[in-house]
Parts: sequence; structure tokens; C-alpha cells
Amino acid sequence: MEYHHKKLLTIVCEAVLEERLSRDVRRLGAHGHTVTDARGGGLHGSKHGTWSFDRNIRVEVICDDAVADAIASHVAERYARDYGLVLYVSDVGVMRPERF
Amino acid sequence: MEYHHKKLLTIVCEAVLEERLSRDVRRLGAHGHTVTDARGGGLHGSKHGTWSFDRNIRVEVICDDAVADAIASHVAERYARDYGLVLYVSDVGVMRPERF
Amino acid sequence: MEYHHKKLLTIVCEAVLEERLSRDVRRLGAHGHTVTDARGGGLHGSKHGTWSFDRNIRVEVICDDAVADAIASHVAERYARDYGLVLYVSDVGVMRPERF
Amino acid sequence: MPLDPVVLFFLLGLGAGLARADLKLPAALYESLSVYLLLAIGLKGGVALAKFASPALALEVGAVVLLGAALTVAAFALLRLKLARADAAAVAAHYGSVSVVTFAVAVSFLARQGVSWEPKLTLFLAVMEMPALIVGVLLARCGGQRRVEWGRLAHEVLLGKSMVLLAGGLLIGWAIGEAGMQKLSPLYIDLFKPLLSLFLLEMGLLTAARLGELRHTGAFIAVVALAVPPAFALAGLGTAALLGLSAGGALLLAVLAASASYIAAPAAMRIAVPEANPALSLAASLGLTFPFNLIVGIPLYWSFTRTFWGL
Amino acid sequence: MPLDPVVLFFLLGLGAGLARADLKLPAALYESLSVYLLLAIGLKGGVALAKFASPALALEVGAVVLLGAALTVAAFALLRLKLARADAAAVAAHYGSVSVVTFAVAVSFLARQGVSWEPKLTLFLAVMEMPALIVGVLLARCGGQRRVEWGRLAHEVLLGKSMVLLAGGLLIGWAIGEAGMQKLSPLYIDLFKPLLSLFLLEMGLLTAARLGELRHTGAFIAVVALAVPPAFALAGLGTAALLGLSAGGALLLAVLAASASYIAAPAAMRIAVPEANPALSLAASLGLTFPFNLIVGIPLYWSFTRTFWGL
Amino acid sequence: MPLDPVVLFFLLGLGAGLARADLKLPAALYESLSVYLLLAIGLKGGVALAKFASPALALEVGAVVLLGAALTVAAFALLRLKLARADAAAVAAHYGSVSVVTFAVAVSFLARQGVSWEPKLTLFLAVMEMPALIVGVLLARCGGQRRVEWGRLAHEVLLGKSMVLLAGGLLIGWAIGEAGMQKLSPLYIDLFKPLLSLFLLEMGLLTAARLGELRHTGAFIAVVALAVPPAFALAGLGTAALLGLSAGGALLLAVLAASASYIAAPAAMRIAVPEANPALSLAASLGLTFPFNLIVGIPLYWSFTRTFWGL
Ligand SMILES: Nc1ncnc2c1ncn2[C@@H]1O[C@H](COP(=O)(O)O)[C@@H](O)[C@H]1O
Ligand SMILES: Nc1ncnc2c1ncn2[C@@H]1O[C@H](COP(=O)(O)O)[C@@H](O)[C@H]1O
Ligand SMILES: Nc1ncnc2c1ncn2[C@@H]1O[C@H](COP(=O)(O)O)[C@@H](O)[C@H]1O
Ligand code: NA
Ligand code: NA
Ligand code: NA
Repeated sequence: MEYHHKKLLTIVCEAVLEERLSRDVRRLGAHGHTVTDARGGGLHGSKHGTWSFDRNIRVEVICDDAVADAIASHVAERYARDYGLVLYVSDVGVMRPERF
Repeated sequence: MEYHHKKLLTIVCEAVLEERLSRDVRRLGAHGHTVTDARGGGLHGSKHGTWSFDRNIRVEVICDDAVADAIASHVAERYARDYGLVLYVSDVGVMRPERF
Repeated sequence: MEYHHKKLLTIVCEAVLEERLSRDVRRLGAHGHTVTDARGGGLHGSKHGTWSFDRNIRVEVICDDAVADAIASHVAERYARDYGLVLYVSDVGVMRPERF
Repeated sequence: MPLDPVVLFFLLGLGAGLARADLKLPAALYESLSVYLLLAIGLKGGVALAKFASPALALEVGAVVLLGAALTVAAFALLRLKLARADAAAVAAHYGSVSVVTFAVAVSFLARQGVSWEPKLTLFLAVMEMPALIVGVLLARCGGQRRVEWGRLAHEVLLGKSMVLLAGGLLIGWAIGEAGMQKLSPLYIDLFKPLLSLFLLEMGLLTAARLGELRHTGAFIAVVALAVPPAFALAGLGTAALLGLSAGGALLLAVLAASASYIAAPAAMRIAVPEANPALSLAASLGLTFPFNLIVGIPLYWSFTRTFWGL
Repeated sequence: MPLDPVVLFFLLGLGAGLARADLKLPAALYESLSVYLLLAIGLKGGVALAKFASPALALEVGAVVLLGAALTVAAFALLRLKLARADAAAVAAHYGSVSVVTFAVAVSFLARQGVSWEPKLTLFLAVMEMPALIVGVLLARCGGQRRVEWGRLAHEVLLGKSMVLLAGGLLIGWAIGEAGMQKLSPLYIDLFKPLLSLFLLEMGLLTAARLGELRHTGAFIAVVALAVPPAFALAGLGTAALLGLSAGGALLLAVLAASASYIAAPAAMRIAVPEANPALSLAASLGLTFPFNLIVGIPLYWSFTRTFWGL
Repeated sequence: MPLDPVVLFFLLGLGAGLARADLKLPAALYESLSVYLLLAIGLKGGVALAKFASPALALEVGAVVLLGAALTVAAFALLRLKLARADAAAVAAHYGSVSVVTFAVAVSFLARQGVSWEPKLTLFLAVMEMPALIVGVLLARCGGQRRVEWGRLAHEVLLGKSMVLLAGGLLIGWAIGEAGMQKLSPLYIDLFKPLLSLFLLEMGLLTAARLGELRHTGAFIAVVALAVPPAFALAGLGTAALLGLSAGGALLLAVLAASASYIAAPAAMRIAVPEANPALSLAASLGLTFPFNLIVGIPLYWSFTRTFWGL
């Protein structure tokens, strides 16, 4: 089985950012994204997941290195100061590289 | 700490496939699988997660390279044409390799 | 874009462990953690996700190698015998390494 | 006559959705309410059937099944003008099947008019869900190289959520009768209309999301979604006349014929005809036909009925 | 006498689950309904207690606590014939504790018979939840090398969801009395039975899932799950006679004794005796004992009661 | 006079939360109930408004808007003594806005006293939500280098969940009147108080979580959270006197002034003033002000009102 290299970018952040992030990642060149509901805790205290502004989301984007970089720097610059937010990248293999 | 190499296979797809995929991955040699609810968007439009056929799932399987290949090609062949679906693999380390 | 290397530790386990695990990972040096609800199946049978003790969680921690090792061995020793539980690590890149 | 209060809730949801208001009802509420509505409709029908069952009923059920099948074929023939086989078949299955909520709103409409109707209509609702799904799959597969997975299809059609709840409710209602229903009525009777109003609020939000997708699906499907319902309503009225239904029963059969499924059919088609584009069916059935029937259709078909039934 | 309507909903869920129908109720509905049922039972009991509290009550509560403890030890002795210590103790804790929903169905059963019962039974329900959990942990740990985490156990038992809601409901009901309850009754009284019917539909689905697991857990546990309830019911009736309860109260105490916990006990055992296999307890208590009590048990124990109470 | 039954549910939740009981109500239940409460309040107000609308109403609405804006500025001036500009502005917006649930509990309080009130208070509730949010953002931005995203803000304020549901409910209630409301009343009227009790149980749990965070936010904010409500209640009573409200209406306006938002304001501030620390506002408004108003405030403001209105 031959896999093609892509970047997987994961952003964990406050749920209030969902709509904006979804728009941003598409505008910056990603062809899709996946969102799951999450809770957790970090430097900005706990998010229990029980009500709207006490909830995190976990956004995943599979894309080229360049798009990942563009999204990462946009997010860092635009949201990381004001919002509880964690971002990380990893390497993944995909089968249909043309669709990402 | 010594970790043993395994493959992590992740499939994001329409929720309607959950039962079939769960059966398939076990049949093809995986010893377990994990499912989370997801929403998102891609080439097949948006999945808002608000009702049954507008929902995605995210299936994760940790397994050998061979089993990962078997599942990946089965999924690609059987479901990828008709269903909104993304599949990727990555390398992970586990502690109790015999259980996967 | 420069990324700094960290470990991503993922634990899939029975939901009943959420509070204890959350406390443990912080005590062992992690600065945050993310939890999502999950279902699935493995050696201990199926978890359908429909009620409290039939539910899994998926806990993610980004941290140093040393902290990951500490958490992994603690979890293996303390919970792996009695509870349905899977643990794996992978390599990720982060932008603000000082916060993990 | 002003709109039914429950339709105003639909309009509120629709408006909020179109204005992109920050209003999202929990998915669990939507699902709980749909379970409730299906059960409640089944129960009420069952209680009534226990009183009025007749030997001729089997024949009438047969006629209704035929109606559902015939409407599916008619819709397919029309849709084939522009759509690929699988897409035409899947959309046709939606229109041959029925919308439970449209039925409920029509029932509420009749109640406001003080018009009664035959309880067997609930049974017709249950049986009209299925034939269109089977005919739709046959139409998609005949002449194609894909084989039909009959086992999976039968399972999906007979054991789908709406079938189980409607049929289960019918059976329980029939078993317990009016006496047994009394203690259950604070939920299944008294709260029916207000819970329907909450459900319609959510339907409005969902409809708004689907309306947007009509931009991508094209004008043909939009025309079909608005032209088919009145035509099918007439077919329903014709069948009602054959069956000798009262005006109230006739309106409900017209509404069943005119309405398009968006619970049972999408689930079944996604499994049995996966190569069809689900966005097409939903944009048409939920984005246009559903609001059309709610706001314009039901009063329109009632005026047809009144004309033909000489009221 | 035909089955109680609410039991028919259970059978619908069970049938749908066994037929692998595509029917999944949202987890949030299940959880919301269980919160509601616990609160409602507590409230009703509290209102009644406010009227009928007596100084002898403390003694009676003591007797009921002893009954729960004794049943746990008895179940343990039986289960040790085949099971490991931890497994036997955990399953025994389930059977020494009680099922709130079985109690609710028995209350509905008595209402249909027109038989009244002492309000303190609700208090007994609340206090019978706990002792079995503590005894179960002691049985699991005595002679073993693992130590008991008493702090965590006490927390889990005293501050578990069902305890907090039942006891909280009792206190609130007791504080507000009948007058305060009046404005709350459209939810907590009038909707009790129909919401119980919805809950039982979901319980049927859950039971179906557990029944399947009995294949893996073996015949011994199945025999226990069916033989223990009638035996424990007799023990409950004996205690009821000692306490001088009416026939209605006696049936309820028999049902408490015969029923097995599947809310409080699984949560507590998973935390305090984690090495026990939870599939065993649930397959037995939910897969077999629960439906057995609902369908066969309650009428059977009622016939026992009528014989002994000379009705 | 003893506490309102619904307040006891709040205390149960608060106690369970503080004791770290294993009680977590599903988020979907919380969200569904909040949708319900907003709609129900709007509907009731709309039905009443349809009967009593008067030309002077526009002026009175203007006065209430001014009150909301003035309270926000006053709170800001106080909070600036210790807090950074953004934090002071965000917290001030919470206190200038209103708490729908506190309003509901005050309505229930008046009902128990047999005191009537003007239906336009529901309209005041709806219009008092907004001005504080806009003033808060202006205060945060004036003199700063960040620009206001007016589009996003207007969207958030005008199309936020509580605004859409309150205003939508008002419109529907106004359109359908008492006759149309009748069929909906089993849900929106009869179940209002008991569903409020369930909501308050959950609010108690949420409050307990926020109370803990007060340790980190410091004493100043705690003092503000307890001192501002009575002061603002007096401002509300003054405005009520100007508007010639009855004692019942005056109490409700006092409660609106004294209460702090924890649904609309947090959402709007998180989007429009993201650099403010949301933990501050929530610890104050939900952790302290909300329980204070429920338990101490409402009876206190009622005693003020009785003094001034000469009852
Ligand atoms: N070290 C970490 N590992 C995993 N998730 C984290 C970590 N730190 C923060 N998070 C997640 O990111 C959210 C925001 O983080 P923070 O800004 O640190 O409060 C938290 O609520 C967690 O869900
Ligand atoms: N580039 C991507 N990154 C992350 N998730 C994706 C991506 N593309 C698609 N997905 C997910 O996969 C689902 C199906 O994809 P598609 O077939 O492209 O519609 C979407 O609804 C997303 O949840
Ligand atoms: N091979 C696997 N791949 C992915 N998830 C797994 C795997 N094995 C187990 N799991 C998850 O871990 C949970 C506990 O595993 P187990 O102890 O094997 O029952 C399961 O319910 C699954 O959610
Ligand atoms: Na139709
Ligand atoms: Na028992
Ligand atoms: Na205020």
C-alpha cells in the first residue's frame, strides 16, 4: 500500500471559534476539516463541556505543508493571544493525495 | 520507556457506515477500534452533526502495518466512491504490542 | 514555520476514570489535557456509549518525553490491569513549546 | 384563516436560520422529539383502530400501498428527464414516501377546523412509508450492474426508526385501548401540539440550512419540489374518493401523497443507493417541499377537498 | 390481567433491540429521564412522609438496612460456588441493592389494582441502595491483599447520582409538602407514568444489548439471575410481615428485595472493585433479572403477597 | 415566608456540586430547558401584550434601555478601580444586562404572594438584554487601539440565542393571542414552574463549579458581586416609580436591574472583547450574584418595594 505524505494539523480551542476557524481554514487552502466536541484544561482553566462557552472543540485539517504553515501562523497571530488554544502538527499518510 | 511501533489508521466518514466499518475492521484483523462523533466539511459538502444522516464519525484503529493496509484498501474499494470519506495513517508507539 | 518537538500521548479508556486521570496527568507534570467522548470495542467487549459505565473517553496530553513516560508508566501500572484501556504515543510539532 | 400557531414556530426557526442567528438546538432534543412524535401518532392511531377495525381494511391498505408505489414511479419518470438513474430513483423514493410531521400539522389543521377524520389514516401513514423505498431501489438497480442488497434493504425499511416507532405505537395503542391510554395521555395527547411546535422550530433551522444548498442543485429540482406536491395531492384525493373517505380523511391522504419523506427515505437511500447524491433529495424534500406543504399546501389541498367533497 | 402499558413499551424496545432495528435513543434522553424519575420518586415520597412520619421509623429503616446487607451476603455465598471472590462480591452487591425502575413499575401495578401502600417505602428504596454496596466491597476485600479505598467508596455510595437525587427529592418533598408540590405536579406527578413508558422503551433497547452478552457469561449466572429474585422476594415479604406492612407495602418491599441495581451498583463496583468483570453483573441484573421482574416477577410476588396477607 | 420550592432545587444542585457529588446533568438537557424557558417567557409576554399594548409603550421601552446603559456605565466606573479596561467593561456588560432565570424566579415569587404585574415587563426583559452589551463593547474599545467589529457584534447581540427566542416568542404570542395559546399551554404554561425547577437544579451544579473559581479571582470582584445587586435594585425601583409601575412590576424591574446575565453576555463578550478574562465575569455573575438574588435578593427587594409603594 502506498501512502502519500501530508500534514495533519490539530487545533484545540474554545467552541466559540468554530465558525470562524472553519471559514479560515478553507480560505487558507484546506479542502476539508473535521470537528469534534471536547473538554479539558490548560493555562486558561478548565472547560467542563457543559455549556456553550465552557466547551472546547478539536479541529483537524489534513493538508500540504504550505497550507498547514499558513493556517498555523494565521491562528497563532489571530486567536492565540485572546483564546485558550493549542495547536500541533504531525505527519500522516493518505491514499488519495489529490483530494487534500 | 520502550514503545513498540504500530500503525494508527483514522477514518472520517458518514455516520451511516459505523456498524459496517466496525464489523469490517475486526474481520480484517484489528483487535479493537474507537469511534467518536464528528462534524466537518469536504468535497461532499458540510456535515453539521445535527441529525443522523448529517453526521460524521471518526474511527481509529491501532494495528500492524499489514492489517492497516488490508483495512485501507478494503475501505478505499468498498466505500470511498459512494461516501464522503477520508482515511489516513500515522506511526504510533504502544506499550503492550501483543494486544493489537 | 518552525515547530518544536513534543510527545502526544493518547489514552482511550472507560469514562469512569476521567476525573482520576485528569488529576494524575497534571500531577505528573502535564500542563493541560483534552478529553473527548468515545465508544468502541476491544478485548473487554463493546462500549456503546449509551450510558455512563458503557462509555469510553479519549484523553490527549501534549508534553515532554519525560512527562509522557511518567504518565504512561503510571497508567500502565495503576489502571491497565483492571480497566479496558489503550495507550499510545506519537510525535508532534508545536509552536509555543514553553507552554507544554 | 391565519396560520396555525405551530407553523409560526417553523417560520421563527426558518427566519433565525436564514439570518444565521446563533441558535442551535441540541441534536438530542431533535432526536427525542422525533421519537416522541412517531410514538404518539402511532399510539393515537392504535387506540382509534381498536375501536374501528373492519375487514375491508386489508383491501384499503393494499390500495394505499399501490398509491405509494405509483407515485414513486411517476416521480421517477419526471426526474429522469434531467437526472441520472440513481439520483432520480432516490429523489423519487422521497416523494413516494411520506412526511410524518406534515401529517401532524395537517391533523392540527383539521382540529382547528373542527373536521374529524378516520383513524385508519394513521395506519395508512405507517404503510405508505415503505413501498416507495422498495420501488426506489428497484428503479435504481434495474438495468444497472450493481446488485441489490435485499437483506440490508429489508432490514433498513422494515426496521428503520420511524417504522418501528409508528408500528410499535399502533400495536401498543391497539392493545391498551382508551382505558390504558388515559394515564399516558398527559404526555402523548396533551403535550402533542406544543411539543410539535418545538420540533417545528428545529425543523425551521434545518430547512434554512437546506435551502442554501438549492443554489448548487439547480432549478430543475426546485421546480419539481414545488410542482409535484399539488399534483400528488390530487392523486391522493382521487384515491380517497375511491376508498370513500370523509373530507377530513381525504385531506390527510392528499397530504400523505403530497409530502416527501426526510427521515426514513434519506436513511434508506443512503444505504441502498449510496451512489445517489443525498444533497439533492434533502434540498428538495426538506428545503422546499416541506415548507411549501406547511404554509401553502395544506390550505390549498383543503380547498381542493372542499370543492370535490362539495363542502 | 393484561400487562401494564408501560411494560409494553419495554417489550417494544426489547423486540426492536433483539431484531437489531435502527433505533437508538439519545443518551441525553436516557440520562435526563433517569434524573427525572429519581427526583420524582423522591419528591412524592417526601410529600407523603411529611404527613406520616413516626418515631418507629428509625427502627424500621434499620431493619431494611439489615435486609439489604443480609441479601448481599446470601447472594455472595451462592455466587462463590462458581465465581472468583471479586466477581461474586460485585454481582452480590447488585442483587442486595435495588432497581428504582422496577419499583416504579410495581407502584404503577399497585395503582392499577387500586391497592394503596405506605409512603415510607420510598424511604426504604433510598436506604436500601447503599448497604449492599458497602457489604459487597467488604466481601471483595476481606482476606485479599488489596486495601479498600474507603474515602472513594464513601463518596461514591453517599454522593452517587441516585442517592443524591432520591434523598434530595425526599428532603424537598418533605420541606414543601402537598401545597408546594401542587405547582410542580404537572411534571412530577401527571407525567410520571408516560415518561416512565419512554424510559422503559430505552431500557428495552439496553436490555437487548445485554442479553446477547449472556452467551459469554455462562449458564450459572443465568440461573442465578432467575432463581434469586423469587427467593429474595420471599425474604422481603418476611421482613414486611415483621414490620407489619400492608399488602401494598409488602409487595413493594418484596420487589425491592428481588430487584437488582443497574445504576448505582455498577458505578460503585467499577470504582471500588475494579478487578471484577462488569459484564457479568450487567448481563445478569439488566439482561435477565430486570425483564423477569417486570413481566413475571411483579405479578408472581403479588400472588405470594395475596396468599400470605389473606386477600 | 419559606423559600420558593424552585429555589430548593437550586440549593440541591449547589449542595451536590459543592460536595462534588457524582451528578452531571446532560448538556443537551440544560440547553433544551434554556430554549424552552426563553420561548415560554416570550410567549406569555406576547399574549399579554396583545391585550394591553399602549402608545406610551415606546417611551417606556426607551427609559428601560437608558436604565440598562446607565447601569453598565456605573458598574464600569466601579470596576475600573481595580480591573483593567477590558475586564471592567466585560464584567460591567454582564451586570447591565439581565438574567432570565432570576426574572422567572421573581415571577414565581410574585405568584406565591398573589401579586400581579404588568405584562410589558416581559418586553422590558427582552430589551434590557442588549444595551449593556453594546455599551460594554464601547467602553472596552474607547481609547484602545483595537477596533470594534461592529458587524460581528450586531450579529451576536441582535441574533443571539436569547434575543431570538425571547423576541420570537413575544411575536408569536402576540400573533396567536389567548385563543391560540390554549392548545400550547400544557407545555408553555403548566410545565413552566416544574421545568424551571429542573433547570435550577442544573444551575446549582454550574454555580458550584464557578464558586470555586472565586478563589482565583480575588476579593474585589466578590464584593462587587454582592454589593452591586441591591444598589441596582434601588435604581430599578426608582425607574419603576417614574414609569408608574405597580408594586409587582416594580419588583420585576428591580430584579432585572439587580440581576446579571450569564447567557447572552458571556457569549457576546467572548466574541467582541476576547481579551477580557471570562472567568471573572462568570465567577461574579453566576457564582455569587445569581444565588444571592435567588435566596436573599428577591425577598429583600420586595421588602424595599413594599416600603416605597406603601403596602
Ligand atoms: N498540554 C496539553 N495537552 C493537551 N491538551 C491541552 C494541553 N494544554 C491545553 N490543552 C487543551 O487546549 C485548551 C486550551 O488550552 P489553554 O489555553 O492552555 O487553557 C484546554 O482546555 C485543553 O483542552
Ligand atoms: N482535508 C481534510 N481535513 C480533515 N478532514 C477532512 C478533510 N477533508 C474531508 N474531511 C472530513 O471527511 C468528511 C468527508 O469528506 P468529503 O468526502 O471530502 O466530503 C468531511 O465531512 C470531513 O469531516
Ligand atoms: N486496536 C485498537 N484500536 C483502537 N482502539 C482500541 C483498540 N483496542 C481497544 N481500543 C479502545 O480501547 C477501549 C478499551 O480496550 P480493551 O481493553 O481492549 O477493551 C476499547 O473500548 C476501544 O475504544
Ligand atoms: Na408522498
Ligand atoms: Na435487591
Ligand atoms: Na442587570
